[in-house]
Amino acid sequence: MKVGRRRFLAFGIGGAVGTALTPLPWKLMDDISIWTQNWPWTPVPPKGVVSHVNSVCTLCPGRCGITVRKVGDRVVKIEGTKGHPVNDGGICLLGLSGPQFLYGPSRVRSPLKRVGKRGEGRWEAISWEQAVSEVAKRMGELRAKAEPHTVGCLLPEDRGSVAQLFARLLTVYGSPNVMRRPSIEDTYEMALYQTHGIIGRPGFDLQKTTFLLSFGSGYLQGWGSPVHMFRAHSHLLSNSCRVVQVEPRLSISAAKADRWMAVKPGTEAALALGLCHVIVKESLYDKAFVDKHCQGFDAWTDEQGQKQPGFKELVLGNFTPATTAEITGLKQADIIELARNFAKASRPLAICGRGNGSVPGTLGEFMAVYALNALVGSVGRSGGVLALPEAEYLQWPAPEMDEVAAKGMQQQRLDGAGGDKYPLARYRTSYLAALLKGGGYPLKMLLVAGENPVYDLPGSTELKKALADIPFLVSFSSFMDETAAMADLVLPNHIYLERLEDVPPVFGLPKPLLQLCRPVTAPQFDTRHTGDVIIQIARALGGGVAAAFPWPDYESCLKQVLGGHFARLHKDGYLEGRVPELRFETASGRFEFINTEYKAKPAYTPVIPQGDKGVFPLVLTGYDSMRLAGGAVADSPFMVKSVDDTVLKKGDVLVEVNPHTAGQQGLAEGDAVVLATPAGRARVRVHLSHRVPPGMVAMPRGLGHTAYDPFIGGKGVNFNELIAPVPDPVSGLDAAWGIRASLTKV
Amino acid sequence: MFPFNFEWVWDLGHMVFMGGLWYALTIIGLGVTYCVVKAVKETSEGAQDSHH
Amino acid sequence: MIDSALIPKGVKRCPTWQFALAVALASGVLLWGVYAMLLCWIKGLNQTNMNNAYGFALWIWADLAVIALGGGAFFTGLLRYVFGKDELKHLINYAVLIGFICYSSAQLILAIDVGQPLRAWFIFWHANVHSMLTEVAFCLSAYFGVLCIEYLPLILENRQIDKVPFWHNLSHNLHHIMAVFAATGAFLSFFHQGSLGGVSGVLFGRPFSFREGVLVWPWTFFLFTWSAAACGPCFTIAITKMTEAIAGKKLVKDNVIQLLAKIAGWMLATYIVAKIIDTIYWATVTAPSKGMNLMDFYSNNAFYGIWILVLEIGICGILPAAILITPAGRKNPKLLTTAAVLGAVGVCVNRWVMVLQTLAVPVLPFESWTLYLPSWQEVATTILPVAYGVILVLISYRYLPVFPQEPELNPIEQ
Amino acid sequence: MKEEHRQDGPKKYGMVIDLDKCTGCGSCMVACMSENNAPFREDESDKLLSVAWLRLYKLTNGKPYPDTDVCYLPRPCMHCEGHNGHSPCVSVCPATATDYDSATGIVSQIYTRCFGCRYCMAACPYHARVFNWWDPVWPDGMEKYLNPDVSVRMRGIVEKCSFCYHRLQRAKDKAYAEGRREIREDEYQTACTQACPAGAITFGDLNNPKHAVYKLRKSPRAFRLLERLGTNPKVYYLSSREWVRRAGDNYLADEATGAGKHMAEHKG
Repeated sequence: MKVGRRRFLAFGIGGAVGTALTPLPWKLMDDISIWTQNWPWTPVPPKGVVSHVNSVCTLCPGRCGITVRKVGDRVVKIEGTKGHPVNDGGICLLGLSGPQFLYGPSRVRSPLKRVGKRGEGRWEAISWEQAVSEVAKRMGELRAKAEPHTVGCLLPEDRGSVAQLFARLLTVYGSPNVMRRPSIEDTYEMALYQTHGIIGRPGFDLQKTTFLLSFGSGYLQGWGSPVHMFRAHSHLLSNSCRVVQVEPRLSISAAKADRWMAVKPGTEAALALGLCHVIVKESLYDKAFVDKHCQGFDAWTDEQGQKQPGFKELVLGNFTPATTAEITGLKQADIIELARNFAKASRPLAICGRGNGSVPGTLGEFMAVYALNALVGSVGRSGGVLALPEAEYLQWPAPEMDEVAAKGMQQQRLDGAGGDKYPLARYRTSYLAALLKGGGYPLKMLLVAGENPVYDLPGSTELKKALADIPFLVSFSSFMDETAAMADLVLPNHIYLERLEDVPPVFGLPKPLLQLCRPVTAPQFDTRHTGDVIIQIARALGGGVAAAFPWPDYESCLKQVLGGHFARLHKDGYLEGRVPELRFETASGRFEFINTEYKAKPAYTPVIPQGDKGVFPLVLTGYDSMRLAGGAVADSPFMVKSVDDTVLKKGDVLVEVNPHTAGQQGLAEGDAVVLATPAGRARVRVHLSHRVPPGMVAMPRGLGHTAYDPFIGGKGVNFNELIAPVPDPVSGLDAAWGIRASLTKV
Repeated sequence: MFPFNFEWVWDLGHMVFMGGLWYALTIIGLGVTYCVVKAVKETSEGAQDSHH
Repeated sequence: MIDSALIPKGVKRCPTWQFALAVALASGVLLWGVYAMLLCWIKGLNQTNMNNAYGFALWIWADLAVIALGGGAFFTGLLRYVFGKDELKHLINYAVLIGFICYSSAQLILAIDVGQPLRAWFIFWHANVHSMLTEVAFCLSAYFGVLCIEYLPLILENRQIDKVPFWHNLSHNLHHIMAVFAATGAFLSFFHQGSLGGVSGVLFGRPFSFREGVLVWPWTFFLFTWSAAACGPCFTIAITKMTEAIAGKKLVKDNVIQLLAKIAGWMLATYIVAKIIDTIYWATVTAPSKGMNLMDFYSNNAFYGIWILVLEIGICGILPAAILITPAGRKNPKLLTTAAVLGAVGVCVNRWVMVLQTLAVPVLPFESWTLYLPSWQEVATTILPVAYGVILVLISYRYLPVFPQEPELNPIEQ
Repeated sequence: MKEEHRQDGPKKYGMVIDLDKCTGCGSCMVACMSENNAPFREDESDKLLSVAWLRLYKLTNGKPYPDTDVCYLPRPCMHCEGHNGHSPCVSVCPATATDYDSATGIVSQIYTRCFGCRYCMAACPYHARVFNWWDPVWPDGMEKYLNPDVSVRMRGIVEKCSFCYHRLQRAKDKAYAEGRREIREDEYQTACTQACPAGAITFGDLNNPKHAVYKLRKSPRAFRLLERLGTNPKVYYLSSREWVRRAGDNYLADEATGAGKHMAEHKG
């Protein structure tokens, strides 16, 4: 027994020593370490031929030129195109995220038909033929019932061939209800028309400006064409130009400015008029320009023979430095100093439209800023604000409406834009939630393309409820976004990296710029160009509708309507127009401080945030950050990863609260609270910050997605759930800069 | 740790550090070898009891 | 008892069932630790609460602490074999065993701590001789070999093993030249204990732990060696006293303990003087040259308040040193044990601040303090070696003549 | 230091970041992640667990509203030169997995050599080094966009900004193929430099008087982070705001901003 055990022990030890002396353990050790260096579950990106393809990024309205780096047929990186008129090599984080969108888990991989309850997320993959015929069948039925106007269409913009194909479809079908994503462009278009009589948009000649005065515009937070604005800001800095930001919160635009004027929220227009007061009173204005090109500076007599007060009277009477200081909370001396510096600068420029421009704002404010520019002669001058007439670059054959269509088109628009109450407005999409519930007539079908209203429009909680009642909701989204998740049919579009499409001129640039988005890779999934789908739907509808769409496919349609532009666009990628000449098409043929026809004028119209002060002692306002995409395109995983831990912590969004206010409310850093507004309530956390004034709660836009994938969704709260639109009495557009709110510790 | 590793440089650091290390290892190795060899020898000579 | 053939002659041991129960209890804790260890290996270090600010945390502290505490082995060996303090032969076995447990534990913890344990041997193969950690790795491994050699004769003295002529002879031979091993061990220990101090002392990006020094060695190098030599024996005494308390009998004669306590006391006293000088120089010269005040390192949170410095230097430094160097103090059994425990705690606190507080203090002015609490997996894997140590002590005490004076102090009545 | 530049002399690649221009938009971070195959997880809000080579810090002047000011500061790896290439992290790495290249001034990291001891992370006062606490996992199909020029890092190792070293390799290969010994300034630019929409980042050879960084770093607005520690970083920052420059280093109450600036500069 003992011998056996001892022998066994000896054998064991001997064996171990013997093995250790062979190369086996050493070889094994080496092999194992090599294995750890090449773990099979750690991907090894395949090599391949490197190529670069130029195109345009259409993820946001900025439209940067992009150079896509490919390895084999894989898209590996997106870079800004050097020398491109928008971004000259720069690119933002949304643009950089393209590959994550292209291959992302939230892509809709084929046409889907809802099989579960609405929003439940149960789908059946269907063929494109079935998808098209289902839409056509529904539309056909409504048309047969002579209700074509109950079909609505919601788009990110109304320029460009796909938007105009939709508009064309609805025109020949018989619905006036084409809607566009609300933005400051709505108000800018209106203000341009009122002051210049021109249908179009302004351009800002920032490269030649010497003094930029921004009334709350987040020029470094996505306002205008974001990367273009970044370039412009750096250019201003390099040339020792001054930048002044007027804003209640210390946004990054305010922080980067030479001077931050911390006004009371919503009083920017009063400051603009107060500055006009000083400039007029001290005769610092450009007399030559005002005399030669302006109308309505002095009192005048209108066509009816009525005596009308001039702009001069308007500002001298109401906006003394003392009054302005009272309204805005600024010091009189600062107001006077700013006015003088602005007027004395060689090429000053004032811009407005808050944040990244998603809320249209008041017409009075925009006209006040226009007036300020006009006073210093910065209208239509290099370094100033330019008027870019609508570029009619697409030549469409005139559509023929049949009787049903003509009748449908005569219906009042559901949003009331252009009607008796709001004659100046073209779109009032911000009110979609209310309109769907209590508009003139029920909407029976809604086509949503390139837009995500359930997330993106104010009052999204209400809107979600209202959309649930629409009998047929069709989404053309490439991604399973919040709206697509509620749809009856999802007809996924190619994403921008997979499709050919014209890119209409970019807002804010001093020259019109037409671009062509070109496919850089083959479609990854069974998606289809929305342009093709529209044509196919029209053809399936037959009759007069089909006749308006004579093209076999979208590409031939695009080639035809672009005409001669196509070849040049195809070759160069973009076409730059000329800087427009100074020209006014108003009744007076001059720049009108006060519109002679509509009497629209520069004004400070206080926009009172919704809610009872007693119940909601604080005011909630949204802010924009480049790291979060607030629009129809969601954030990418990389963008969410880049968000500060003072903005997003685990699943909670942090709202900025002034330490003074937090002290009063007994709140400390990181406290979980319920943020309640008249529009909704949500759980958030508190971040103490001196960037906001006492009494204000600031919350980032762009979080709180409920759809998409776990990398993007389920993080924080959607600001739009807590806000509601407040109409500007003149324009009818949404002018809400905030909403009353309360914080309750949980 | 060996001169044939590619990080190896014949500099002062390596000479002092590795010199010290290999010196210590050698002493330990020789000591153990000495004890084992001696024990084997003694065992084969049957000298177990001589120690006590 | 079924294992009575294995129990050394002339000593009394508890019944087998008691022994088995104790081993089983410790094994339960051990298994918990092993489970946590496997989680760390299989799922990765996301199982811990470490992060990019705390690349070093509980484990590295535990490493530094056990190696300092295990310093009793090399220092006692040095005193016994090289400086000829012969009385210490009655304690050396236990000192070696404690050292063996500490060092094997340190290596196990390191194997869990590194992100790629399967290629951890690169530290040897691709050694960077300028890194303090390389020096630690080499000397620590080599010294662990020495500890094995020192522990081996004790195993061979087991009643049954000793019957085999070869083992008997080998044991005898090893004893015979043990001075050579002890001297080599002391040499290696000097360097790796020092290098562990160097690990934080060389971090010139971390003003809390950075120290000037001589040649390539920062002052912490010498302070760590010295403190290990001072506090290691304290730990040996403390554990011996604990063992005696649990065994319910005296195992080592007082004169042996007193000698070691006296030496440890003087080591601790001289160490603490050096440490105070180092602290004053650091607080008034080194840190201000980097733009930092002493209180920048000790404010902002209660966890790393100035109390920790008072604890380390005052309560766990000056106080035990004062007790141990005064004959009246160390002759009082309660005070002696208290001093030994305080000394051991002091070195642990020192290692804690040098690892954890180094990383907690913000260096970039716009960063803030980062605090850390270990995850249960970290705690379990840190307790694992304690359970393993308990088991090894239980087995060794039962079957090996760890305490040569035990039969004499506790004669068995026939 | 000699002013004239030898064409074949050692390069010292470095970066100048203009904080007056930097808007903290985060494009540099995402450009870096996209270029360098950074993984991402569902929750990335714990910045101390996040694998990001470039981190954006938000600095504030600490004053109450409306005197508050904020400034963002992008922090890539500083590629410290220390004293003669003795950067804080390189000398501590036990396995020679990180190295200071005296020909380029770039601190490299060999992922397959690193065994994850994290000593370098403890050594770096800038927190420029990050550990892979998790296995990198991409949602199905998303691994298609990975860049083959940069290897994907496995779990359990430390990584950091490489100054897009692979781009230097690519530029060198191209120059070699075209029979040139030197690469042009614009041929080697990091991904963050290239992407920055504000043009706030300038990259080039700090030794070469023809490169933009050479002049910029001598600006009176220039400062470096923690110069007083002797890390001798190769990333310079520009700011016209004194409080920002002061936030770049630790100062005793009575010391002027910039104390010790020259000490660190000329040591090496």
